[in-house]
Amino acid sequence: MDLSTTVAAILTLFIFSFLYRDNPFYKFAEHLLVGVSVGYFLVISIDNVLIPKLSEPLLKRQDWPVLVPLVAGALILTRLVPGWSNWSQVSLALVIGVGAGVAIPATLQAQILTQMKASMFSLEAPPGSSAALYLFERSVILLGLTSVLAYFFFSKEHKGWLGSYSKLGTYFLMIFFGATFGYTVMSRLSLLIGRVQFLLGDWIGLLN
Amino acid sequence: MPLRLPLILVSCFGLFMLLQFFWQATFLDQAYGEVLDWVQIIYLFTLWVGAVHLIKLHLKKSQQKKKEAFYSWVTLAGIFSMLGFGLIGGKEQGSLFSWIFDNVQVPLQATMFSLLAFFVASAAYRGFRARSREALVLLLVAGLVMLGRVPIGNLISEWIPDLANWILNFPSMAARRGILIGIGLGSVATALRIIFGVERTYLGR
Amino acid sequence: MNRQLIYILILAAITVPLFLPLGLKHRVTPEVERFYQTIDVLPAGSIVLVSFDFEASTVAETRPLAYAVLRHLFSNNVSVVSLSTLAEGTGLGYNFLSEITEELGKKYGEDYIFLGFRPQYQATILGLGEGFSKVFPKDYLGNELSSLPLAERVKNYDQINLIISIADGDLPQYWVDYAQTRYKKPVLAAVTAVMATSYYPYLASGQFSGLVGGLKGAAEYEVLLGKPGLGFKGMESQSLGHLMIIILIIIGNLTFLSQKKRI
Amino acid sequence: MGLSALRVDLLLSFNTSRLNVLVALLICAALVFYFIRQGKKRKGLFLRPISGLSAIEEAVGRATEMGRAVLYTTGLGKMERVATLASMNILGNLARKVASYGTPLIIPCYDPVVMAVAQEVVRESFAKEGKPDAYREENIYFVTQSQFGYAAAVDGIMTREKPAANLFLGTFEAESLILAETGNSIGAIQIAGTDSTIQLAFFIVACDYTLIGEELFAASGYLSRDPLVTGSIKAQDWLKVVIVILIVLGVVFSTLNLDFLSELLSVK
Repeated sequence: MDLSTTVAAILTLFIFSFLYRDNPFYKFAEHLLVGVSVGYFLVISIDNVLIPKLSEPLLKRQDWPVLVPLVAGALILTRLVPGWSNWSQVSLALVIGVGAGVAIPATLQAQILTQMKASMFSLEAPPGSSAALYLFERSVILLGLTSVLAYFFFSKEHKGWLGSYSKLGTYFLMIFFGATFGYTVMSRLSLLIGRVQFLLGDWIGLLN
Repeated sequence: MPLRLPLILVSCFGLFMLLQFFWQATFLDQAYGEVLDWVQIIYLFTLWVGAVHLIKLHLKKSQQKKKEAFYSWVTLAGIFSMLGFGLIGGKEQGSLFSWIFDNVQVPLQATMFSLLAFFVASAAYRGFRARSREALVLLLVAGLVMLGRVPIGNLISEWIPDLANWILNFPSMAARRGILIGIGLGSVATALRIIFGVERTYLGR
Repeated sequence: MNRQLIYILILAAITVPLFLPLGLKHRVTPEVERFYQTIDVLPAGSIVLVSFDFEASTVAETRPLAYAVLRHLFSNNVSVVSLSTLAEGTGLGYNFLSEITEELGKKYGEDYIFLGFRPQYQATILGLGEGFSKVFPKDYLGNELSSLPLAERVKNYDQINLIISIADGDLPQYWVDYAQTRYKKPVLAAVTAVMATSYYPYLASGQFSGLVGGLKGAAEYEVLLGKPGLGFKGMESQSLGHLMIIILIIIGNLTFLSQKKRI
Repeated sequence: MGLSALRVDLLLSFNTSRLNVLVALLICAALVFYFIRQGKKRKGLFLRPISGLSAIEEAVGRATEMGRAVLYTTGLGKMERVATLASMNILGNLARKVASYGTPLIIPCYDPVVMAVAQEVVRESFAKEGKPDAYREENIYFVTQSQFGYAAAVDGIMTREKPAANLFLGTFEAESLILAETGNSIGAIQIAGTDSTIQLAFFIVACDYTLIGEELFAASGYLSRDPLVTGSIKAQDWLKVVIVILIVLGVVFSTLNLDFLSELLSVK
């Protein structure tokens, strides 16, 4: 029950007060959070990124190429000046261009080609595993993958065989969203368990 | 400032980074490393612009006479006290900066998201309906996975955790692989449109 | 039932079991087993890159995951080079590292170093491939990298045996997309439960060598480490919480069906 | 080997192990730019009607019959997010129906920039329907930038105005639960569309109809006829067909344990 945990506990209760209804305590806690997080980000980004990457190379070691990103960064700040903001598009273009350039091969290889390769398995069961189960599992993967791709197919009406095949895709999607629903509930409850453990354990000390 | 300049820059840098994946050459590596460094620093400035926008917003609101002004003072106090303590007092263990982070920021952030457990519970009763066959399948799988993933499921019967595990590793994985490939194709198409100057929405019409 | 009554129900379902631990036993799933084995087979003295890719909002899940992974690495005498791609993850990662290394008596600079925060994950992940000291001239506390013996042994990914992403979002996928495709390093993912289902295709294709999901995954990992911890303690509340949600959905749907018949 | 002859000894060295990615890239680029050009020439390509859009039309019709409002929100997304842009296209089309039927349209906004764009889109649609004076700017307003504050505020609007139809199209996070739950309690028809996997799992069971991920973008392309969007979707459809064929061939060859095809795709 020391000062630090008491401060944290009171702020925790301020946020929980939103469950009754939106009230001044909740608004205070939320605005404090917004402020502290922005202040925290500024300190980390100045102390851990700006100084070692910009000010020290420039001031201490006079390594002039650092001027290029500094100027490009300054152009971004023109967004804060109403009339000048389209100068920032020069620097934004550099970030967006590089982002797109590196994303293409990475996405193609890791998200498309490798996933395709992983689906090109042999239907012959490896020795020692039950052939029927192995074959059933492989066909579930192939059916699930291809029917979901059929669901997201927009060039042809979903009628006839394509209609029923994309309907199968809908059910595979529902299985995935069902699993995600279950895991998301698990995640949300863990967050609340963490707070209750803090309040009852660390603050009041009821839990051993 | 002509629209042409950003478009030329996007194409040049985009193509350079794209081709660098396929052609490895010594002088390319040097330039490649530099460009990555620039992007990191420029991106940092975009995050600062967001922070300064927020500060300007709350400065403006704090001058208004409404009772909302008090809350803007709270936000501004949070920003400048953290900034002051952090840059002056340092950020090691035991500093005032790390005390506020551990005892104000983390508990508030964690509690804010723990509210979701309450919202899920109330939505479970008042919102989630098996209004169609698809929604019924979703809820059944969700229930099975929720039971299968906790020890109680194991007590009820042996096959619940096994079935939950099987669903995660086969049908759910297959559907997610289909979604991944779909999203992958979409992002490659968008990136191609950006590099070849066909896509301009990010510059604003 | 109005909202506030339901809130009290779920709060009770989570709080009661905290006072009567039922000591339910856990079965370890294969994906956690593979995560554990990938670390266990590492020879002592190998170097692992650990990235804290989460925000403070999910600390209730990421703390147990980080504790379990770091305890396992350090008790196997594996050296850890760590960083964070998100601002809040930096402070939390620094705290977790300090607590675990103090508990196991590990020395900063030799057994582990913490490089700190870098924004823009593409530039960070690809930049590390060109050179760690280029992306991080200094570490989180401002020490020159050249003054740290462990940092001297790491130039780029070639000296790294394994990449572990502890995350509450998409970062594990980006470590595969950008680090694995170019530099062929194995990647392990310890993620919040919300993200777990989205990563099974990466596990099935072998891009992830292991996957630990949520508080449940942390509890299983603690069973393998033979040392019950934060994950283990929450499991009874998790069980009763899940039952309560399922009951609420069933009752909700029964009233929904009965109303439909009456109209 | 032919490729080594190609290598320029001076500086550049093509990394032959990445040839497979280059070939995949060329195929993608060829299809994307071919269909975009087709789209520009023939003013829009055929895209199947998206069933979500007919659900939206039906919802607006029902709101008109009951003489109650339609509530529309694009969620928390900034203006440059793809999901927000797609939502604006759908809003433009919806606003024309609302203008012709004379149904009130309420749009509480989370982001001031998004609010300005929404006002512009709706004003334009009302003008196109020949009803510029029926446009009510006061119904499209900025609420707050606090996630749960926004959800609480929109709940208040729902319980006060009792809209007959709620449309959640754009970027949503955890607050989507509160919105969908309150919408249910006032008996409104609810249609959602987002690209966030987690919220989709909740929307599907909390709303009457849900546009899943790519469907939201296809719906916006279907309505706007924009050659960039429709061209890309057609190209992606063709690529999906190629991928399915390659996978089936790969399985056949692997079963006959000839794995030259799957080797082609490997990361070396």
